[in-house]
Amino acid sequence: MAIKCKAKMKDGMVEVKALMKHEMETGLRKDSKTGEPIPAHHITEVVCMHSGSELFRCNMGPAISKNPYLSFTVSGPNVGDTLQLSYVDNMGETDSGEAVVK
Amino acid sequence: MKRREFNFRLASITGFGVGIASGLMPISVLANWPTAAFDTETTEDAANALFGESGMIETDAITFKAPDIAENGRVVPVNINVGLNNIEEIALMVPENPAPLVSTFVMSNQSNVAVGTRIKMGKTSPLVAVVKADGKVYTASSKEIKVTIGGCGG
Amino acid sequence: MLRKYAILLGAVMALAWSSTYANPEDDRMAFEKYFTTKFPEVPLNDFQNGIYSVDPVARADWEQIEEFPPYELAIDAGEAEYNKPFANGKSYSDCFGDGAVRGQYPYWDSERKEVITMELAINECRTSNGEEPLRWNKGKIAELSAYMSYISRGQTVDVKIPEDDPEALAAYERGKQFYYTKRGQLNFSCFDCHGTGAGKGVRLEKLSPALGHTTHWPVYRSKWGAVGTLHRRFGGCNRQVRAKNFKSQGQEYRELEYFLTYMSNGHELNGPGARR
Amino acid sequence: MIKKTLMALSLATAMVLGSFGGGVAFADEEAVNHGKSVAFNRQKGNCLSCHMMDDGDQPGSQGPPLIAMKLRFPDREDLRARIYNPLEFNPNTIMPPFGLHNILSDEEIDAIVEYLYTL
Repeated sequence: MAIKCKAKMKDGMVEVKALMKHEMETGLRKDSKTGEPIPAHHITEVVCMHSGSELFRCNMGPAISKNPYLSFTVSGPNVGDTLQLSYVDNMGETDSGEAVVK
Repeated sequence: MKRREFNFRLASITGFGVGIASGLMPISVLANWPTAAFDTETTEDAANALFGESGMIETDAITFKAPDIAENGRVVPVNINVGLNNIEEIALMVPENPAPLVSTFVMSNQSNVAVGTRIKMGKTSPLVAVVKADGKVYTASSKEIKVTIGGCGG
Repeated sequence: MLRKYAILLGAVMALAWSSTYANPEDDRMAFEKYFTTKFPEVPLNDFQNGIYSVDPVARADWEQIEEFPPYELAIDAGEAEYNKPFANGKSYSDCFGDGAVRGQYPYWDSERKEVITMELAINECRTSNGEEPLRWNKGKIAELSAYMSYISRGQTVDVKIPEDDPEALAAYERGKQFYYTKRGQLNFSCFDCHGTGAGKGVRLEKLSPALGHTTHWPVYRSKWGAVGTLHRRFGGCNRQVRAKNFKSQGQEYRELEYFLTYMSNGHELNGPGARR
Repeated sequence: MIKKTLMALSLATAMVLGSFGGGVAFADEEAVNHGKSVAFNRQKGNCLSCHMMDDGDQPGSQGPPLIAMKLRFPDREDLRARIYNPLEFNPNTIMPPFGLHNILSDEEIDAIVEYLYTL
């Protein structure tokens, strides 16, 4: 499952929107059957790369909603450029996705 | 708090391993997640952990778009507009959450940016943004967002 | 014993209601009029947005979610599943063509003498091709349903009750009776909350009007953190009023869906949806 | 599962209390406080779901605000009956029959009446 992302040029800035599939478990909940605490499992970092360098980064805590949504505007990329997004979570799992600026 | 640090250390290690093995992950993903800031219990401590204790400037150049009443505290859409120059980092906080720091958005010297995400809110609270721009630290807070109590007792 | 009495009372009232109106089309027009009278400021085609048609505060929240709705992941997953061949080499397209078929469901099958919903048809497509049926409420079936609903957007709800088959009308009537019967320890009928109570708050949550209720399913509910089917929601409502739950895709809920979808005839399909 | 247990528990409590009949005497203030807590409890009266009342946070708007109750319902038994089985007064009401359907025990309904009379 890849990160779903869209990038659009708007008023000279690139607007990037991304949706990720992730539980974003806070570590504060308990299993309703066993009563055992459910370990925290959440994305920690999302990075957007453009032409080999970092354009934007988001550090996420467990208070980001399940299936995280992220949007940001940045200047730099041009229409037709490809942006790469990737995340890593606190268990070391990763995922990535791409968007071409429209 | 200990557990979270442990988790994170574990993550750093395994994350590194997975990244190298799959060859997919950019090296920059492995930079430090601000553990200390995410572990604090007040917005002030979180801001200090992120940007140092040099004091914050109140500004109306930071504006929020968020619902008056959150339909569901699990998913509260939040947008922040920052009308400042040379923005380096934006921190989003919910003072009434057990750990106020929700996320930080890091960029290099951008101007007039907007960021948005969806967040969990345990109870009714305003939002606070702390922004590092042009070497200074700015802050603003939103109006209160009411988190609804479920109606059906079930 | 007393509870049974109350349920009976509810059933009697429901019958009283049904005898007031002679046929489904009269029912539908009375149903529509109830809501257009109650919410005169809401354009008829906005009712398919459920609670957001009558609650501007919640609507602002929802519109922000709709900028990149969480069900998009489910649509993608559903599309991938739809195009994956079965073990026998066939696929869903052998049953549903391009898959844009939401507008054809639910329908009355005069040979089988039962209501066929899209989710039922999805599983029957699987089993007739030697695949295991999917679980009804969430997961793959909701994702397939989300994809098929998405590509069916813009179709018009047009449930038919074949006049030459009195058993179709009887199924509709049973669905209608279910809808108006007070049930459960809390003694609510579907209409109590989504008719009488529509637009008013339980705590600060406004209750959605029933007109247009079926157009946007399946739905990604923030509460579920995933897409779920209409019958999953029926079950949730029944549990909330502390009533007996019925099996998803059993006769009761299929006939309820038949009635309730008929009530939204003429409305545009706009699923999948995002809700609190 | 938990819900079922809770319901069974509250039913059991109701039965125990019921079997002691009127033998349990509360001091007024105690009864009022008890009534308020039952009224506000989401698994019990959950009155705030539909009614604006007292200092309750985020009240609903399905039913009328609960104010001046003593004035509006001078007959205590009448008010009690409207909670026990509101269908008796209006067969179409959406208010649950709290006594008839064992949502609340007799003792809990008495305590709520006690509390409502302070509003």
